[in-house]
Amino acid sequence: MAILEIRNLRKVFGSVIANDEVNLSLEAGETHAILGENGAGKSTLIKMISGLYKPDAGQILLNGVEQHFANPRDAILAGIGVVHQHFMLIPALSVAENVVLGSEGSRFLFRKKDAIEKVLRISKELGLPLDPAIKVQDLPVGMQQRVEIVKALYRNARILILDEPTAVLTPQETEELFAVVRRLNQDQIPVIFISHKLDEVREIADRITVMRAGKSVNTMPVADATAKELAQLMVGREVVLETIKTPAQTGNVVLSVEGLSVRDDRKMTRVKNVSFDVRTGEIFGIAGVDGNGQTELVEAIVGLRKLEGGKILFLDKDITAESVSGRIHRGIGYVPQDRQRDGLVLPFTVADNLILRSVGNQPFSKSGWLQKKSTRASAEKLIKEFDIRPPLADAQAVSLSGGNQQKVILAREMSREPQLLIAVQPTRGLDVGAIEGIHRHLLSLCEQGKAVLLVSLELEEIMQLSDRIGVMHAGELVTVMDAKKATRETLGLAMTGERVEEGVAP
Amino acid sequence: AAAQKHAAPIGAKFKVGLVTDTGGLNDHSFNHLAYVGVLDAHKKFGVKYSVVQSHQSSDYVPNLTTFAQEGYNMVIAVGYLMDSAVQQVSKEYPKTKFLIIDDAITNRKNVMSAIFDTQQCGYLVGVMAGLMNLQKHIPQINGKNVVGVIGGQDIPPVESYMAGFEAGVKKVDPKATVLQAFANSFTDPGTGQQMALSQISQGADIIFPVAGGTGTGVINAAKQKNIFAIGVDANQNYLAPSTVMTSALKGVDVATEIAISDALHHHFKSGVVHFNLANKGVGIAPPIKAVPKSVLKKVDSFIPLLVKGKINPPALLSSH
Amino acid sequence: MSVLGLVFSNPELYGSTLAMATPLALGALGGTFSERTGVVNIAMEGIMLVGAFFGVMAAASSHSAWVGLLAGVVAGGLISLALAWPAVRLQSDQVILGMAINLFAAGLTAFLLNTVYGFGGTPISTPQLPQLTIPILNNIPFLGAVLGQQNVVVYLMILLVIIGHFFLFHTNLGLRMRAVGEHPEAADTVGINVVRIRYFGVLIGGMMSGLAGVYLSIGMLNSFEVNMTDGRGYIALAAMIFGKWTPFGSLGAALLFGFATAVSFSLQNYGVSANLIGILPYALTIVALTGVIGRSKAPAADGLPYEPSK
Amino acid sequence: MSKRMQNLMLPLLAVITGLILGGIIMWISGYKPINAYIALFQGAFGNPVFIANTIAGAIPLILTSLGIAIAFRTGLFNIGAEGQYWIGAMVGTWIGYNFPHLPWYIHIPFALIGAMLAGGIWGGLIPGLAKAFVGAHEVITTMMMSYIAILIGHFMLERGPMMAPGYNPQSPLVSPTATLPTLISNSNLSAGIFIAIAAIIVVYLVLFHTTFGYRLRTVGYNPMAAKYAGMNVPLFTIYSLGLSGVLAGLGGAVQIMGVDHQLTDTFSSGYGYTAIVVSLLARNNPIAIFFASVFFSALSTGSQVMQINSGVSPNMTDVITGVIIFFVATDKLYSYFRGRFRRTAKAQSEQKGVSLS
Ligand SMILES: Nc1ncnc2c1ncn2[C@@H]1O[C@H](COP(=O)(O)OP(=O)(O)OP(=O)(O)O)[C@@H](O)[C@H]1O
Ligand SMILES: Nc1ncnc2c1ncn2[C@@H]1O[C@H](COP(=O)(O)OP(=O)(O)OP(=O)(O)O)[C@@H](O)[C@H]1O
Ligand SMILES: [Mg+2]
Ligand SMILES: [Mg+2]
Repeated sequence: MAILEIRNLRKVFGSVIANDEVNLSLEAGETHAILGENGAGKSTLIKMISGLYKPDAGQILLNGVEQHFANPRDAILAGIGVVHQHFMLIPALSVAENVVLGSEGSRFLFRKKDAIEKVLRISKELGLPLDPAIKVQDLPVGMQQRVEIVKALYRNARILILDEPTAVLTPQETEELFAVVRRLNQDQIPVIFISHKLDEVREIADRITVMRAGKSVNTMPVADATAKELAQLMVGREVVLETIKTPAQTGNVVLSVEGLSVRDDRKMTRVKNVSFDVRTGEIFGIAGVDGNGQTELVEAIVGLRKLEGGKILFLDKDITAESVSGRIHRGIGYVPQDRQRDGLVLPFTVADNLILRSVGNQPFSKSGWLQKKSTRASAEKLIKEFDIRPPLADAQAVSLSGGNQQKVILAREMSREPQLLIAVQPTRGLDVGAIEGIHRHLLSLCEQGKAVLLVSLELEEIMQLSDRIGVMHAGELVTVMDAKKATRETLGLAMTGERVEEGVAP
Repeated sequence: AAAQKHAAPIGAKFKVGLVTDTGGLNDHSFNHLAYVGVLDAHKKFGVKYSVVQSHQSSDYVPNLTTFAQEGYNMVIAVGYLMDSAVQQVSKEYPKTKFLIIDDAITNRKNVMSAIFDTQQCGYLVGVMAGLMNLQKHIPQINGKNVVGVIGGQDIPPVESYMAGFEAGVKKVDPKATVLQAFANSFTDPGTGQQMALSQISQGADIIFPVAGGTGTGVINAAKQKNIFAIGVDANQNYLAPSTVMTSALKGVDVATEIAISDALHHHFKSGVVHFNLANKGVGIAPPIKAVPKSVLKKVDSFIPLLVKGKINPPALLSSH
Repeated sequence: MSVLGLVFSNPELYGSTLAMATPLALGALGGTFSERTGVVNIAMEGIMLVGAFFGVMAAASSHSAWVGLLAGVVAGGLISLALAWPAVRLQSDQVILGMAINLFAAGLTAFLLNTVYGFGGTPISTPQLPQLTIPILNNIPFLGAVLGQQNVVVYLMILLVIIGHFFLFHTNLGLRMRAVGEHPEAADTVGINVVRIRYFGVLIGGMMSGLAGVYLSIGMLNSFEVNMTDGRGYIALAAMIFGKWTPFGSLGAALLFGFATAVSFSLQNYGVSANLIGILPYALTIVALTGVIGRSKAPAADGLPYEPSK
Repeated sequence: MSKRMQNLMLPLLAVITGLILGGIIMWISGYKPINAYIALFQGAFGNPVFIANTIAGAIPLILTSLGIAIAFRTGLFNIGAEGQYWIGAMVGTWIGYNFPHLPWYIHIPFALIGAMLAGGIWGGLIPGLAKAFVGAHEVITTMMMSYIAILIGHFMLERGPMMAPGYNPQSPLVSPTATLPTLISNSNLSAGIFIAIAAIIVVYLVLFHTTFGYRLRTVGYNPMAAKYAGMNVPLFTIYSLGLSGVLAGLGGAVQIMGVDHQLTDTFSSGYGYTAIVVSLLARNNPIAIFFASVFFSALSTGSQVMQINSGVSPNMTDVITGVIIFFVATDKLYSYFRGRFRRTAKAQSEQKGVSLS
């Protein structure tokens, strides 16, 4: 008998049918992947299973018994453990506090020591080392995910659900995660694994269920599924999986970074003596495990962070002391990592968001007055060009889906025709269709003879797009290699700090 | 006229409108007393009355105007803050009689200004305080020769009390220290209480609050620490019968009633009318038993001097 | 001795500091409890007034100050539900609600004062909460004068600050409250009832502000005056922020403010202008804030409505 | 219901609910609510002079709440508008009586600009700098600065440098050259209304039609994005609080120059606090602020006649106002109860279904 069975589950939000006739069965000890485009309804399904949403129709059965979860507590008690797509951790609390929160295990007093011990024990059992006393806000995302997994198992989860767990992980971390999943399977704990990444799913899953537009369209053993077929099932049309990249015609140096050192907010040196050039017509990729100084490096280049040492030259001009807006006007475009926090003003309209960095320029304003007509005209053009949906200049940014929000940012930055575009994790959490579009736009920039600095945790993406790849480790640029010669293995090795022979500093 | 005498209450057709300042009727002070005076007039003469408590200072003119417009015979404005409002409205409604408290308007035929020489009653309670302070046998008196006075705000009607008090104390006990403080509020008894405690800790054993609602806190502190307090405006002995040894009285109620009566009986006096010891417009309340006869006698001996103008206490504090 | 020497060596100054700080600390503590669960509370002023009034009313009619205390605290709790319910259930704007409660309470208490007691004020027979004398402490020379004899609510306040700290940072419920104030959705996913916790925080907060009002009316005094809080609720709000949303921080800020106020009382008696010396507490707060304290960060979800799972 | 319709209907519904509840309280305490409300309305709008006074009362509220709204729009809570209003009034008065030989067309702008600068410095420069550079919370700094301003005001009047000769703590009258003309005789309505309306238009244009306003709003909604877009966030914090103070200061000066003509201890009855409520009620929209201000002023002026005609204490107005604001904040109440009703109805029918089968 299936451990968990979902029958004809349905959930409607206003006019959006998020889930409809969803069926799923989860067997003991299996890893069951759910694949689907953005907005296919995967997270909604999980939220119903975990008691956050109440289904409008359909049944959830555990070991054949129908469940009516009134709240997440019921689901937890029934043995369902979830790692949500957006982590449900409290940054201001410690790891131990986060883990035991809500099930502290003591009557009235909070026993900190007990909590720390429990966390240490579970993390040891899983082979996921964690420091329980540290605050979650001080952890890199990969570590945060460990906390989430420990949190679920602390609550004696008998089913573990991972909603897009690998979107934030490095290949190594992904491997570690997979090891944990396999170990759980051996302990007869089944895992539901949600992802957009076909190759990962094929590596870890036993069976795959594909969702499209709120419905479960197919379930199959992993052996029977080809990538192309899966993609087609997900999107409902044929998808080009490989982006075709023509070799770059590189030219002059656009950006030159010399001996850069940067500290973080806590005065720790996070970037150490980094030097490299980016030339016209090329995509320079920076790979590395999250938290190795990429963020600080980029923030220094765009002017958000003071330098501890070194120089930044842009088009042969020293811009080390230049303000953010000065650099913007010189032609640096920037797609930040966290689109909602740093990239958009969510209550503004799409049109207003599209002029965020050029509001002071013609034709969007004239001697301080906003020119709404030009803004609108330009917005409509960009919406068409970048296929932003819904195609409404007046729609509030908050009402757009994640992928479309990302398109707005990209459209904004590209419309400024920057000499250099810095893109950090531009496709994080997006579906294949959206990724394809964004990749195309980045490549087109190069073809126009502009330069791109791409920072990504996705090795595939870096390898597919870049002309040269730099790898960062512990704040140092350990290697720079030609993308044609880079392999997963050499990059992965460099990411652990190995100096690779062939890497020649520019 | 004869017919009128037979009609039940003679004032039935006479309407009085009372406009308070923004302090409102709960001020434990002149607004409240003026209201009491109007009520008395209502009881005695049967006059009709209406009260409006001003919400903001820009309400003064509209409120005075409303009463004048609606044919009220007499409009009472409580407080010098309404000075310019009364000037303006009384000019437009020359037939309406106005009474303004604590202000001096001299150029209108239809305005009576009631000025209270509270420095006189302040002086008397000051004399009493100064003398009491020397009665070291009374348990409440500590022999340190310190008294205190706490004002609500540094404004004329408050200051005249305080200045009189200070002069009175010094008259009978030149070495006495008179502690002075302002609470900067008429509605904060908590601050009044703490200020009083502060003065008590500096040796004060008699405190005179001139601070409306803030003063209730002062009296409370005096009661707590078993020292004496002196009431203000009305007889406040009821607030703490063995603590409030006497009160400096300001006859706003009396003045109001007199003004109404005068207007009703067609001998309204315009211009400034001083209310003082001579016409019993100000005075002191009968002291409690703890005040020795000798002290009382001495205090009483100052009354004729004040009445006859042999002593003219200052209306301004010496510190200014 | 110089004037300042005289002022600072007088133990009454420190007693007065404590007395003036008490309503501020209680209000700030109340605000802390509310805001730690994520409900912005600027209604302390109004809640204090309600607590003060009903404290007097119950004390006067029952002839027991303790009944008054209880009634004031309960009234504070009840009026705070007018903040809790719409904030928690209807996702209403908490700042607007707070202002509404302040206005409503000011009007209601003044209206009731006149309707119930007329313009003469509350009955003078109203009992007052007792001053306590702490046996041993009272005999220590300087300290005794400061701490040995205070109103029972002052000691209650100190106790509540300590308990409040212990509760927030060392109990499961405290942990859950802080979690809800930081990230309600995360708390929800681990089975914490966000709605109940927020009700609880606001309610406890309201009761503490109610106690602050009780202290003003039947602790320091035995009467109610129109608008007798005189802005203390807003100062308490400042003290809460100043104290970085912690019980001890709130107490510290309240003490600083109380101290400056007490100093200003004493200095006046030495002939310094009342208005100018009155600036002292406010100026000192700004100086302390810009010089020493710096940034204070609210709980992350403070003021953000949360719609629980549906 | 369209969104625009809803924005209009909800406050109206809130007002009606507030009035009904206030009526019930009055009725319980033995007054006649209908008569009282008729008097309230008459007092606010019963004749041209009352209407003029109602509009006049709205002027300081309009100006001050425009300022508060700008701060709110930038994510800042200016709780100290009362003090900025005072400072503006103080400077306006001082300039107003000190330069009687200036022609009015210089004297009036001089006084207004002086007041605006003073308000701006008080509300903006000091709290703004403190916020921008040491992160001092603006709620505390603006509040403290406000108390300081009021105390300075009292100091100036009570035997201080601005006290007029004589006995009373009040400033001299501002000279006629600095007086805003009264528009309707016997009323408080001065040409200040044009200043208020101009301010609404200017604030509206600045906020929504200039790059400056665009940046202010950006900083307010998302300071991170503003920073990443190259905007100087601390500078805009100062601008925002500064403008807030400028408008409150202007409000104070206009009140003095149009209505009071001299500074007294009680010239403001907490406009700075009422204005917070006004801007919240108007959801920080400059145009809605006009109506909200008139509404508040109408309650205040109307309550005076309500007192005279039906004896209802003006405190009742505060009660009613509080209730109205409460219902404005709880705009979801109506849909909540509708939803509840539906849910229970549904639950009942479902139960029926079960029992039948
Ligand atoms: N709380 C909500 N209110 C309204 N609509 C919602 C809500 N949550 C989800 N939806 C809608 O339901 C649909 C399914 O969303 P869901 O989050 O389940 O997608 P998903 O498959 O997890 O997508 P992704 O890959 O981006 O995480 C979306 O179209 C979304 O618009
Ligand atoms: N909490 C919510 N409340 C209301 N609407 C929501 C909510 N969450 C999502 N939506 C709506 O759902 C739609 C889709 O959101 P979602 O982010 O799941 O899209 P998506 O299909 O994943 O898009 P993309 O592929 O571009 O990421 C958006 O239009 C958004 O307005
Ligand atoms: Mg999505
Ligand atoms: Mg999802």
